[in-house]
Amino acid sequence: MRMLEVKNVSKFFGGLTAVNNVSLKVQKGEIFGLIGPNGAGKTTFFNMLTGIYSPNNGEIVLEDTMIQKLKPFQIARLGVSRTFQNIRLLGNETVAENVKIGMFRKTKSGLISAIMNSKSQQKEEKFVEEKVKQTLMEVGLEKYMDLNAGNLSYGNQRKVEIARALVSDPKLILLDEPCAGMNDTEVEEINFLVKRIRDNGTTVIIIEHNVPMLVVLCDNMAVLNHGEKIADGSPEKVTSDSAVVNAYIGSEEEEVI
Amino acid sequence: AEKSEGKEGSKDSKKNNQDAIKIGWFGPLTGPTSTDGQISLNASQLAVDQINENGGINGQKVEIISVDDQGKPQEAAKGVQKLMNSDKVAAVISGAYSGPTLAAASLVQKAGVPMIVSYAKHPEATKGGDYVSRMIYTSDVQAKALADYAVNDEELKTFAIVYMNIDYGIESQVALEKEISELGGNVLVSKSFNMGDTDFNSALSAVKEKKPDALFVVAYYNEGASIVSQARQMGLESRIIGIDGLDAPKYLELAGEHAEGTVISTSFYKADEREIVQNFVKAYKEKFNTELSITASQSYDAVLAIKDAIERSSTDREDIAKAINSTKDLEGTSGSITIDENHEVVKPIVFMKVENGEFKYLHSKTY
Amino acid sequence: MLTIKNLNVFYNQIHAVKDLNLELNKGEIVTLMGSNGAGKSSSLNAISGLIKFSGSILFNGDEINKLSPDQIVKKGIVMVPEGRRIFPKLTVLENLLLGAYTRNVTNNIKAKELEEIFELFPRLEERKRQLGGTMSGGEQQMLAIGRALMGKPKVLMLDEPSMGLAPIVVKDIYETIKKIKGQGLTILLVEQNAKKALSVADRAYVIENGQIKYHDEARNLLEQDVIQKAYLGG
Amino acid sequence: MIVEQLINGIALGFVYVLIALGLTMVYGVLKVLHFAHGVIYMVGAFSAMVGILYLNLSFIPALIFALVISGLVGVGIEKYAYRPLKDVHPITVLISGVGIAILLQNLFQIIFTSDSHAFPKTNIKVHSIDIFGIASLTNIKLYMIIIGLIVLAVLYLFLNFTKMGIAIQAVSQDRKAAALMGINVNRIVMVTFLLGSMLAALAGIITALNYNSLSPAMGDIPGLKAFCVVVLGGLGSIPGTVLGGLILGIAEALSTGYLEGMPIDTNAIAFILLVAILLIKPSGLFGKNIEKV
Amino acid sequence: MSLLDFINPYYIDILIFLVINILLGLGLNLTTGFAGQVSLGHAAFYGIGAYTSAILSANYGVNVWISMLIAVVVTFLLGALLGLPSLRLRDDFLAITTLGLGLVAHSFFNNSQLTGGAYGINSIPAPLFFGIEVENVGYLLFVVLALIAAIYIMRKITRSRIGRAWVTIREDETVAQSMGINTMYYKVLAFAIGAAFAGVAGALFAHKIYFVNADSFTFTTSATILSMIVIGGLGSIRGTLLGVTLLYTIPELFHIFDVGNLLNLNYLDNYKMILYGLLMVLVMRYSPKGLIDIKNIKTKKINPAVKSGDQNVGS
Ligand SMILES: Nc1ncnc2c1ncn2[C@@H]1O[C@H](COP(=O)(O)OP(=O)(O)OP(=O)(O)O)[C@@H](O)[C@H]1O
Ligand SMILES: Nc1ncnc2c1ncn2[C@@H]1O[C@H](COP(=O)(O)OP(=O)(O)OP(=O)(O)O)[C@@H](O)[C@H]1O
Ligand SMILES: [Mg+2]
Ligand SMILES: [Mg+2]
Repeated sequence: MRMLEVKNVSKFFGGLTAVNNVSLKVQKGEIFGLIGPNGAGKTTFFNMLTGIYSPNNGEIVLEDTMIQKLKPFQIARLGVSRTFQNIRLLGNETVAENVKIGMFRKTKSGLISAIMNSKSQQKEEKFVEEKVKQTLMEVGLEKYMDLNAGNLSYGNQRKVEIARALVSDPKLILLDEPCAGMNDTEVEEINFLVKRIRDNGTTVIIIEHNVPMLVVLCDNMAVLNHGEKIADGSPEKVTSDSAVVNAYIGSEEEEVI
Repeated sequence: AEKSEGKEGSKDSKKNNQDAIKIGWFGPLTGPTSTDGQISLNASQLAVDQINENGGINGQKVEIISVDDQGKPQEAAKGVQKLMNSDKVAAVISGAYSGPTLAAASLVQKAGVPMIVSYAKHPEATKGGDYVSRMIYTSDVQAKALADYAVNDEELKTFAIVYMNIDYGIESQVALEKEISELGGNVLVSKSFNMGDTDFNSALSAVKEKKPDALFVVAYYNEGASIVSQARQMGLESRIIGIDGLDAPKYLELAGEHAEGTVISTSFYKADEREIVQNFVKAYKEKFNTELSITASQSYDAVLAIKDAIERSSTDREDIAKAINSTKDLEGTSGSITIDENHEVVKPIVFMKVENGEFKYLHSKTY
Repeated sequence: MLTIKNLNVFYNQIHAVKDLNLELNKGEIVTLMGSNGAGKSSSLNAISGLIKFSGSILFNGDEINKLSPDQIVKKGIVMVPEGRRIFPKLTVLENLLLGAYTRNVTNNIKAKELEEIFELFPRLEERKRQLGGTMSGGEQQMLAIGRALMGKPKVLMLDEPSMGLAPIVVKDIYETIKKIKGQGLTILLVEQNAKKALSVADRAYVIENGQIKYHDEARNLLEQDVIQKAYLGG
Repeated sequence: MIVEQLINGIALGFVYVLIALGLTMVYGVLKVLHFAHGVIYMVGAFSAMVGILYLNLSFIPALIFALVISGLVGVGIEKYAYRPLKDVHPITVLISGVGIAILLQNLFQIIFTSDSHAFPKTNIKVHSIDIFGIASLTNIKLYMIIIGLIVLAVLYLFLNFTKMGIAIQAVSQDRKAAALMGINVNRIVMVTFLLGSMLAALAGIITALNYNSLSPAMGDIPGLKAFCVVVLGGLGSIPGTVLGGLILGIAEALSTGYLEGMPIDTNAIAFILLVAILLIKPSGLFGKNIEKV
Repeated sequence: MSLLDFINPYYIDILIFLVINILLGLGLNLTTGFAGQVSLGHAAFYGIGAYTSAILSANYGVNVWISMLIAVVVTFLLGALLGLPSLRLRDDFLAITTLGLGLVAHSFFNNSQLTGGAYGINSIPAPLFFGIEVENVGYLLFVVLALIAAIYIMRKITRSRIGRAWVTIREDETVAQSMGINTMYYKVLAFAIGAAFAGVAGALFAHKIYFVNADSFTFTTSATILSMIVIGGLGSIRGTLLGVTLLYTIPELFHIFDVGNLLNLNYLDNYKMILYGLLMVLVMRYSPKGLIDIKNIKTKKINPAVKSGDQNVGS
């Protein structure tokens, strides 16, 4: 079953082609890996999926909805959430407040009910608090709930980001280098978390430079290079592709250690 | 003892004279227009000091209580409340521009406290009741005088007007256009500017192109001096005729040689040989060591009018108001002062011309 | 060469580095490892004079605690900061020349030094007129290292040079680090990627919650169980 | 008349350019909207007056004296009102600047009263120059344009071909990295304030000389317009600032010269223009706003 | 001073203008402090509110209560309209653009026929309550009621989901969008509500002072209000109450106690302004988050979890 289908999508910045005519398909319930050298266009690709950039041409279909012309908040409301390559938390707000923001798309109270402090608004707030607590427990951050997010370590901040994306039970979650700057043990934890997210029924697309990790984790992968897709398919197939090895992985993987 | 008290001014007279007659004053003491405010206050203070030296009003001392309106209506409103209610003044003098004066006017009318507007010209100021009257002629009267002078006396035909974009400026510009065309003259171009502007080249280029016989400068001295200087520098040779806003020593200082030949209308001139004027000029110079201007004369006369009114009635506010409204032929520094049924002043308008860096008296006439 | 004694760093209420002691000998590569937020960058920033700290830092026996960042650079301690921080609107060449900002040398010498850098990173020569901000992540990292080398440092500090880079680029960078070491520089390397770091380092310090937990020869640490578990994923 | 109005506009534009250049440079290194800049313009004019009137200097030494004083005032403002504010919301710095502006302006009002003063007599005689009979302008206006061009050329050379200039650029782009290159950031910021303040003072002196008038409030409107110019050009962009200043000067001259009966006045033209341009180009004429996500 | 002095209309006036300023400050704090949309042109909305109610009641004879209501609606709508640039512009660009809009509005007030140009609007009626003019103490009661309502509404909104959306937009717009927040809607809403507060303040001002002209709605007004709320503390209702009250009252005390005459100062008001400027610089320096944060200068809150160093789950 198709979760996402991208057809011939391109993005130009001035004279620069960041993403060039890329097509790919992601199935429901899979973990899909996206790799490629620096500047290959991976993050740009995510930005198009989430509406932050609109593609210069091509189509993006989420389940049955064309989303390439939608605004970011509209796409988010369709159930797509994401994390950012450079952590973007509200540093002066508590961890709980940060995660609450993730629930925004699931709530509705407007100006009038805010002023009236209506029943429905109170109920909604309660629901949000519970959901936030539950999600923080899932990522193991419940004890930091009331700390300012900016005071957490880098790794924990990444987890708050993931929690924020996760809290609203998205259909599709996009993770942009969730393991950057983490050591191998921390990587393992994220690994485990991603699997659990998938097992709860959310489709995952993940960008990472940690190839060994992705090989184990992903059901399918695609490789971008200079904005073009140069390979896709199963992890084994992709990582043994000679173009991929030349452009990205390098040939003598074992030598360094 | 009396004498030293007078010299000290109001600073500590408050303690000494519990039953002094209090006159409130408000005007700008800070902000860009504070020079006018300061001059106005000085002159009013001087008048009060002189009155006290000569035994007060009906034997009672007089005291000025001042508040700064910063040139803002809101501050004037608060200030006048303070004067009326905390200080319980018998009458108020506006040493302020139009905005603050108007804000204060509606309050004094409501509270029934007499007020004399010393130099603000907003037409509405005196219209809300019987408590506000004005020491300065209105823009309409001045425009009539200026048009008469230019078209009838000097036989000039074509004109340009550069006017400041405030009520006084607009009022004057509209009245000038009307009066001039009624007398058969022709206003070729009118350009407005904002208070605080320094560059008038664009407006003056437009004037120069039309080559008018005379340029009316409807401005206060700061901008007026710049306008006249820039006009001359760019080679505009028309006659320059100005309103009373130019009547200040600063105008001569700022415009320098370019001021030569400017004709202005005003209500006061220093060289007037009447004793009251000469006394005033001398005392002002002694006390404050600065040059005085029309603003000073207006504010001085405002105090005189209040004194005159109290002498003719009582210290009751309503009585004073009535008495002010019936002022007739009171001798002030700006001539013989009468207040008409519209609470406006009737007094002669003076024409002066700048010659050798000084204002020279031409003639005067009552309109 | 560089001796750090009882280094403490506070960010308001956060005690980020606690009584850190560290020693750097001439010509060696020392790596400072530790998980996220352990205090690695804070330590380097303190040495560079970028942040306030307490404790003492000796360089060739002289105290440099009180010096400002520019004075420390003049002493010969240069850092390649986390996230590269090249000047995005200056060209590659201008970026490199800024590396030599503190040194009063003739243009001829500078040109010669540039040649050396270009030998190390041929890619930079190809792109020398390009604006720094338009380079890819890996290229920017090369530029950052090249720029630091233009300062002719005696001690080079590298903060996570491999972060967010493609594996192939990481390899390149580590090749370079080895080459630089060959030229006799003293290097303090901060890395998350413990395997990589230990593969080039002579000695290693492991920092946890702002404190040094272990300190040993690199090859010894590689084998230790605790290290394996905490940093090498098993 | 159109030629004359264009020249009026260009001369006026160069005054805006001079004030705005300093503002742009300061924005570059500190990323703050320096609200006390307009006051420096005023300080410059008054210092020149004091130099001539009370120190009996002739014009050029008085000019230099004024530039030095204003430069120092600028440096002082940075040191005491801006530098202590690190890692705070930019609006905090802005308010501090507003505070300094209020303080200095009132100080000058106490010393010099709020009135206008004539600029002291100098041996520079104002006269008008005829250009082929199609326009005329005063010699000072011509100087204004020439000085503007010279300043621009010098500034361009300084920023692009001197070590200090490149260092200023480096600090504008990344303070921390600049420090790591061995650049003494505080000193660079200081130099920038010094230069920027001198430019503003120069504009103030030329204006006071040309219009033979100076007052403590003289910097208010030009200061605000300089902000407009800086933003119009794309904050921190020098070519943008130059273009923005000239556009503004010309727009004002033409609107005063040709428009009648508008429901707004000349001073508002600047901002109408600003809003219009920003709505088309949200980061100003020369601004780049690449937000990398 | 006797008790009677305190119901002196002068003191009542001081309080009324204080409350009006607080209302202004609250509105700006909502737009700038809570939603992060820096506005240097708040006086425009103050003016629009004042002129709308003034023109309707003085020139068209509309009942004052109704004209005030209309003024609030008009400022709300114009606030939304003038907030539109915030959709395209950020931070400093927005700050200067709003500064510009403020000056354009001032220029409009001062030149347009509609607003009486430089003459302003005169003879604005006071509101009537069962046929009696609401003045002095009555008016004070009325403005205080308006203030209480405003504070209540502001608290409720800022603590709701809308407040959360604003904070997110303030801190990171991209994140806000990605979390499903319609940033356009909420930014415009922040401007509109902030403007409506200013509209209330403006209308109250007009019917208090009976005369409006452009002088009351200058850049200085905007800058002063902004200073007051920043000095009080952005994003804090109590901060606004504190900041406005303090900065408003200090100069007033100079007048009440006639300091100028006591100290024999000629330029008293300049000294007052110097003090004011100095205060701004010092507060920003020693308590950059405003006076409301002043307790944090000495006693930094110590967070036990952090202090114990137990912060790395990973290790
Ligand atoms: N807003 C933008 N404006 C101009 N160029 C951009 C913009 N965003 C991205 N680019 C350029 O597009 C190209 C692709 O960038 P992108 O961030 O998508 O790479 P990436 O694959 O995520 O790389 P990395 O692994 O380093 O994160 C790069 O050359 C980048 O500089
Ligand atoms: N500017 C700052 N303000 C407040 N806390 C900070 C700041 N910088 C760092 N910290 C905190 O100090 C601690 C150490 O941070 P540091 O950046 O030195 O860690 P690190 O070892 O370099 O981590 P990483 O591997 O993630 O780069 C962390 O808890 C971090 O949250
Ligand atoms: Mg990326
Ligand atoms: Mg680090």
